[in-house]
Amino acid sequence: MTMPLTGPLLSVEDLVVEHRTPGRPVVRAVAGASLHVAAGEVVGLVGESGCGKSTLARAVCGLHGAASGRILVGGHPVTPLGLRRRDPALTGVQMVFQDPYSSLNPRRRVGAQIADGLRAAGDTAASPADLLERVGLPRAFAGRYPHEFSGGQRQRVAIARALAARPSLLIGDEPISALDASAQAQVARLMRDLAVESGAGLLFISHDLSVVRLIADRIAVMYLGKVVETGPTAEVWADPGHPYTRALLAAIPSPDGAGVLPAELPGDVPDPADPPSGCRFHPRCPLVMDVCREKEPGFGPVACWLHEPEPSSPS
Amino acid sequence: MRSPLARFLVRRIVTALLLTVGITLITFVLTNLVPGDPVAANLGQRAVGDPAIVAQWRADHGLDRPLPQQYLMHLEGLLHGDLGTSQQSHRPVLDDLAESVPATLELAGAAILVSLVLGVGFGVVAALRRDRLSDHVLRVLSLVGISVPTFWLALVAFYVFFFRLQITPGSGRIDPGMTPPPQVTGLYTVDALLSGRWDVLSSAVGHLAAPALVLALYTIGLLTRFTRSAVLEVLGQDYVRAARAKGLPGRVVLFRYVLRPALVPVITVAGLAFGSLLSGTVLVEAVFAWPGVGQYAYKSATTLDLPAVMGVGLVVGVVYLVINLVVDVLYGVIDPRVRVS
Amino acid sequence: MKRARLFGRGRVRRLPQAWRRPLAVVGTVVALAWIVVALAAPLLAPHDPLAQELPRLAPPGPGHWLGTDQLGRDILSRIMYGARVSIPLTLLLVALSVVVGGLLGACAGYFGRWVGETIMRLADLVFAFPTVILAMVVAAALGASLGNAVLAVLVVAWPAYARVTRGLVLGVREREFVLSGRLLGFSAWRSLRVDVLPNVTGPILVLATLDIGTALLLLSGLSFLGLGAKPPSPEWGAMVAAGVDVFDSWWVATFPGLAILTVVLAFNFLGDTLRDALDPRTAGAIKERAL
Amino acid sequence: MRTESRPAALSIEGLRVSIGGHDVLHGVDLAIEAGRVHGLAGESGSGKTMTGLAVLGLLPHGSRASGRIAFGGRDLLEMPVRELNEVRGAKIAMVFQDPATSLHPMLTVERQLTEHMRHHLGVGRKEARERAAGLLAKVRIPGPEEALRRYPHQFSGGMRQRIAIAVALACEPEVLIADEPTTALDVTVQAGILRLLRGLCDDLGLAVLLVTHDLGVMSAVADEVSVMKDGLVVETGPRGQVLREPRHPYTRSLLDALPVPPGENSP
Amino acid sequence: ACSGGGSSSSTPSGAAGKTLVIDTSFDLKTADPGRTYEPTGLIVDKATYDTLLTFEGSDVTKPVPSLAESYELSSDGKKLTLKLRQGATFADGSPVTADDVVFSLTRVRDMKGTPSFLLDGVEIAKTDESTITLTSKTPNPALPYILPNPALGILNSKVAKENGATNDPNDKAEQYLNSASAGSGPYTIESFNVSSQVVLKANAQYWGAKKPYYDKVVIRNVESATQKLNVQRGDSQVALNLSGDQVAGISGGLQVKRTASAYVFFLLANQDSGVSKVTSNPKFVEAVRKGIDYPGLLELAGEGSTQASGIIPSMFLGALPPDQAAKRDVEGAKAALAESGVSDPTVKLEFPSELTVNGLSFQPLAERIQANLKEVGITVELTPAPVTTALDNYRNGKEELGLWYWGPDFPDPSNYLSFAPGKLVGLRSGWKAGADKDVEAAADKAGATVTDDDRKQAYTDFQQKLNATGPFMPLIQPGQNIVTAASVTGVEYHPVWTIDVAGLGAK
Ligand SMILES: Nc1ncnc2c1ncn2[C@@H]1O[C@H](COP(=O)(O)OP(=O)(O)OP(=O)(O)O)[C@@H](O)[C@H]1O
Ligand SMILES: Nc1ncnc2c1ncn2[C@@H]1O[C@H](COP(=O)(O)OP(=O)(O)OP(=O)(O)O)[C@@H](O)[C@H]1O
Ligand SMILES: [Mg+2]
Ligand SMILES: [Mg+2]
Repeated sequence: MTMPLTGPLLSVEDLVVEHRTPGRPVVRAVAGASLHVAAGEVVGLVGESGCGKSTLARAVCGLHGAASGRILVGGHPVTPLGLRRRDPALTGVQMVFQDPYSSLNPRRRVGAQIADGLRAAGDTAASPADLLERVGLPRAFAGRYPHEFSGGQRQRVAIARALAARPSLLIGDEPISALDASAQAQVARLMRDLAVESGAGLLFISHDLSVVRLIADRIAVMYLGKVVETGPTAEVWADPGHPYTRALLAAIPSPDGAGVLPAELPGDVPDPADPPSGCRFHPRCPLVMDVCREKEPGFGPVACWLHEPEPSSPS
Repeated sequence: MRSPLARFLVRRIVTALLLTVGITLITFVLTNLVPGDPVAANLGQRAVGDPAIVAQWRADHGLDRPLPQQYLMHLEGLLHGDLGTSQQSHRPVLDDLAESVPATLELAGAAILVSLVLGVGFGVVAALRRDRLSDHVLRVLSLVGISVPTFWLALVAFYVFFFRLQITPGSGRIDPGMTPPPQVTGLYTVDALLSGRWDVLSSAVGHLAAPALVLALYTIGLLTRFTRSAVLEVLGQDYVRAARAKGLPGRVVLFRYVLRPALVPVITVAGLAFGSLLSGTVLVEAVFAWPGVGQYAYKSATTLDLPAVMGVGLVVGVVYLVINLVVDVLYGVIDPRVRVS
Repeated sequence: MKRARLFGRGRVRRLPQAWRRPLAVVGTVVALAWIVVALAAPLLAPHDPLAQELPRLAPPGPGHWLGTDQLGRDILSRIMYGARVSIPLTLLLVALSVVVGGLLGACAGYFGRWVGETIMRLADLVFAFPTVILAMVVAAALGASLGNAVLAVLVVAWPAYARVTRGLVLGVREREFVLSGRLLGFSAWRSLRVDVLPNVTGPILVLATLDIGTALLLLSGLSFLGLGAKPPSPEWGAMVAAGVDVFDSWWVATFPGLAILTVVLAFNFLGDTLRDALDPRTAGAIKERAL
Repeated sequence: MRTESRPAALSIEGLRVSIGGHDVLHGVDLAIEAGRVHGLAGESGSGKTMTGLAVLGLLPHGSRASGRIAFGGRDLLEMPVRELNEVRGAKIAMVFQDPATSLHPMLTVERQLTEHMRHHLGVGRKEARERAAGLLAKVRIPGPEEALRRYPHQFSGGMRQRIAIAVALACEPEVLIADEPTTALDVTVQAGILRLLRGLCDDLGLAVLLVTHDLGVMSAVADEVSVMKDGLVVETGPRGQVLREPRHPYTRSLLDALPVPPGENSP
Repeated sequence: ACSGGGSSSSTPSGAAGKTLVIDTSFDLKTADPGRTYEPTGLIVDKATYDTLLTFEGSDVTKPVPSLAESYELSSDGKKLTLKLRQGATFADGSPVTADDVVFSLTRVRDMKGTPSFLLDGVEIAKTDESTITLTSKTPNPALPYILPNPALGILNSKVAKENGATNDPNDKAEQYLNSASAGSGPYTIESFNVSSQVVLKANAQYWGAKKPYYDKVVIRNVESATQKLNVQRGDSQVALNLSGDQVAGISGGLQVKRTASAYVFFLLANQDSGVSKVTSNPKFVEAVRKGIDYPGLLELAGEGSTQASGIIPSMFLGALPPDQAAKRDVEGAKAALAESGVSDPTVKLEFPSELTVNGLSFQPLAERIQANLKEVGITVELTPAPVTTALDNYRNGKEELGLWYWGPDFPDPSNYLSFAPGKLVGLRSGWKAGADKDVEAAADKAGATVTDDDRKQAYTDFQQKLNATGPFMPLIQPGQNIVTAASVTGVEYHPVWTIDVAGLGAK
């Protein structure tokens, strides 16, 4: 595995993020996850619902404080967003959210909202219409209100607004899952193309592995607050290392008309407030060993005792 | 092992107690803002002229101390169950309240009972007959209900029913000359029932009817509206559709599947409505000469009877606390998610 | 929840439908009529509302359609002039409540923490107290006058707005466009102003419309108790109170009461329809307010 | 390739539905056979759910339906509510999209499983309870006896959907309408539910109408596939044919939009 | 359905359990005679306590014996000797003794309660077991007229002392005396609530010749408007506070007793220039006096009311004849206003907002005065306030203009000397001692005269001077309208205790 000499654009090390609700046990939504995104690289983050993908993404943007661990963007530590303006050094991280209906302010024209992005980047040359054009929408749409757009179009506007801020890292938190099947692939491709074109990194979160496979250079699989496997998409797809990744891939039904039932993974994602001991996956793992029940595999790129690295090479 | 419900209740009680302290503080501050000197209000004309007596009176009532200390004294008294002595009636405020509070509770209780029965009933009917004539009629009527000025309605009702039609009895809680039933709860209807005094019971119910209905009109309107929208909301839920898909008869679906969840917001509103009933009593009690806490509050507030006003504040706080607890417990009874989890 | 929204939400497009509802039409017509009466009272009123020259306690009849009061003043004229007292004051009161409660609630919702806690606990305190009794004590403390009555009602009215606004702000605060704004470098204030507040005003205005009735009831209730309007102001609540003394002359109390009823009803009709039309979900937020 | 062997358990002919004066279905034709899974695909808003609801007479307030829904020789649309109630749950059952909302949050699982059983089958409390435990075991809920006493919120999403399926199966219906039963679930959980449905269909000879917008799911379990667009069925046929050689351009466009080209094999 | 519990059960003449229901707007603080001063309290105490002397019916010109058999006033007017009646007993059967009398009267004086002024400067002594002497330093010819005041009711001193009665302001007996009575009157207190109702029951062992007629008397706190409805429906038998307007429409089968009451409504204009530069101007006062439409006010007060020509009500010795009453003169008022040098004056008129006197509210009067003075060119701003707050300002002499009433503490003109400069009411209008020597002298003279004719002359003179230059404008004496069921007998209005419950019977 090679790493750019300059160091990764985004590096998340042993990140722990907790949700505290009064009267309830602390939910450790991200429990020591590590992740890297290089400039110009597209990383797909996949995992089951509730495994902590959104929480991780929000932490990277500073929308959530970290309980421990480190988040560096371009070498700059991410600080939680308070009442004051966001640190200008951090406006290089922008996010596109899941719900196209709440990702735009219904009371403002989309042009004005895109202009906010331009202002954040100090960009006086470009106009909102230019950005609309880049995401494939007519220039004239800048004067419209969000309710005049379809879901897919809104998501394009949201992307345009994020891009206007000239991000070095773009995060998409399931940006396509609320869209019609026909729009999903289009929007995903658009996001990838625009990010790569502008030299930014893209962290693309989805539970839809087929889309991730289509656009991601690298894939990171998350399970119950931890990244259990990372690797180049094709490699992971062809030869998933972690039993969870395997199960995940096998569960995708393919629309080939062959009538093959997907493979089932028994059980559900455990409660992050009360995770199992040892390897977090062991209660559902078909290949569980004794060591899995006791010790957590704290290594990568495949965090599984089956893939324990040779003790010689510390990275 | 403390269940989540118990923990929840403990938290609510603590909050409510803090609120009560807050209420006493507010009433204390407010009553001290009132222009006018309680000394003049409470001492005889001549005595006011005698500085020694005034000073003595002030000292007796702790009015010579700084305000914070007066407040602490007041709180300390509360802890010992001493609400002070009313400057107007010269009786312990507790005794005054013991007389007036049951009267108001009887009135407000009757009103809330009527409102719950009628309001929920109308609301359910309106929701089930949505967009039909009966729904429209009920909606308009419920709006009228919440729009009528209570004080005016009380007057009109009194004039029409008592004076013109002569179907309701006059002022007070029972017929004059009738001896109240032996005090157990202080609610004449209940006490009469307990002691088997049927004449008193019928008299008490008769006297209660008009003011309670006047008072209830607003809450009936309110509850009709909320029940209607709550039932409609529940009717739109998947689990109701699922229940209907199971082929259960409409009655079963309504009573087992719809009403229960619909009651959750209705209970909240009913709890709040009880508070508004207590407010309404101030206006209604005056017209019907009902010897309740509303009249007492009005009289105390206008005569600057500090201990009495603070006593009323406290009672009201406690009633609020109790209602909140009742509402919370009902939540737990209705919704297992509060109980278990 | 992968596909949360089944249908688009055409808030704006549904508004005109509101006007197709008869209740809204009745409400609007009556409210407008009252506003016209208030504005044109000097032209419409047959008599000087303060002149005490007519026969006393004359029943409704030609000459004075709604009769005269104890002092020989024309009740119809007084009611018309009363609209100039009650309606603007009520509107002012509601506006003040919206501003005070809305701002406090927005701060509580957006900034959370101790600011919010303090504000909301204060609101709880006021909520724990029956409105009329609290308003009564406040009015008694400040002295009887309409201005003070408005203040007294304001004291009891703002928490409802604070609560609702806070609830709405809490909801909107987590909406993704607000977060996007923050990510683009909006300060908290700008975010509140640009992204949050405009998106909570709709429901709050609906609540305010619904609240006009309640506010008028409360204000006139205070006047009825003698804690509001000063004589000889033709305030409706005070007029009802004057009718108490002369029970037999039913017209003295009846007509001002009907005036209150119609105004309150008109605004309730309006508010009800607006609420249905704008967003059925705010019903939940509004239920916080009883009386 | 269509086999005309068995008679349709349920057939929908020319179903039209309008809601509030707005037409949403313009004449839907569908036939569902016993022992087979009939997949109904189509984009959002095409009327899949409305078709399913129309069968049970559960259309939203203000709807009108016309056409014919034949079941056991009778037209369900013509049936009075009382008789329709005898069909609902007993002969035709339905599973909804979101298990989090389709189970009543305030009633125990036992209650929800046995109430209609006792109503339709006239069995006693005890027997109903035993049957319920058996059903839960059948849909593979661990500790069925104990699970009966719990409330829906104490189960995970996948388990809730299994319970919802158990509820639907309680009276041994002939037809099961499943409206996107897996959309709210994760893929790994979805696989289990699909297997369960397929098994039930094969073992009990149930006729299943499976509504979904996921062509992968369709391909995995459906025997027949119908594709809807704008309130009309545009194409019907055996799974292999519709997914591999679609006749209607709309079906083709659906397939083209998929991120992974059809035919390409998973690892 | 709810009509069953109606009012039928309280027929007054039913054979068993005769109950009388009296409706009145409560002005009640206590039933302790030593503290009582309010009208409702006086009704209660009149029925439950006997006094040394009393009045017969409504005749207040001659005190008659009660617990005292006879009385004698020394010729210098300083010493009153009373002979106690033998055989009078308290409700518990114990005899009324001279010690009880001394204790009761001393208690009133020294406890400094509201009525203590009645005995200011009076020495109370027992000469023997049946003789009491009351000695004053200055001539006190009013004393026999004061003694009938129910506040001077005689307590059973033993019972009272057992319950905390003392002879100083630390007295603690009030609470007890509010729950039970310790007097010798025809009725005893069964229950007592200052805000809702008082129930009296007959004293079966009453010593007097005239036994109580009713077994039970319920005195309820009812707004005057409601009183009318109640009495018309037969829900009550006596309504005490109906205004003239309310009585006007009264119908069928009821008796109406109309008399002018002894209450005098008056307007005061503050003479303290620190309080108001305007009202302390004598010409301004004149303008107000001339500007008021007295018949117009009378109209509001309704039938039975009369214009007050002076501060002393018409039924008392020394009252001014009606022809000396002030008259309206708008031109004169305007002229006076012009002379006063204040232009477009605006003054505040304070009055108690919720108080009614015999069903008459202050507000319509104030509104009419406001309208009257507007014609003169004086802008009056009305500032109603709850009694307590208003009283506070009034008693402290802080009101610019005040609308108040005076009810006699005892039916003697000397009570009205309080209106002189430097005296109780005089001070309330900022009229300090020495502000008007002339009036002061007239007052002093009136206070010191003893014989009736001289007193009449002196009080007339005092009032004429007061009307000419004083800050008070007597307005009206509202009617006292007592409405009763046809069956009730013995209804008499009394200026001090309104009505003697024990005097009521039934046909
Ligand atoms: N505000 C919150 N308070 C408490 N717990 C939370 C909060 N937000 C998320 N969680 C919990 O944290 C865990 C991770 O949530 P997160 O939203 O990050 O998951 P996710 O992977 O994004 O899931 P999905 O695919 O459903 O979006 C879940 O168990 C969730 O219940
Ligand atoms: N309650 C309703 N009131 C009015 N129109 C409705 C209602 N429910 C559905 N519709 C309309 O009916 C049409 C068909 O909706 P339906 O829910 O059947 O679509 P669907 O194919 O199930 O879509 P999805 O895949 O989103 O579930 C849509 O145009 C929708 O807008
Ligand atoms: Mg997420
Ligand atoms: Mg659907």
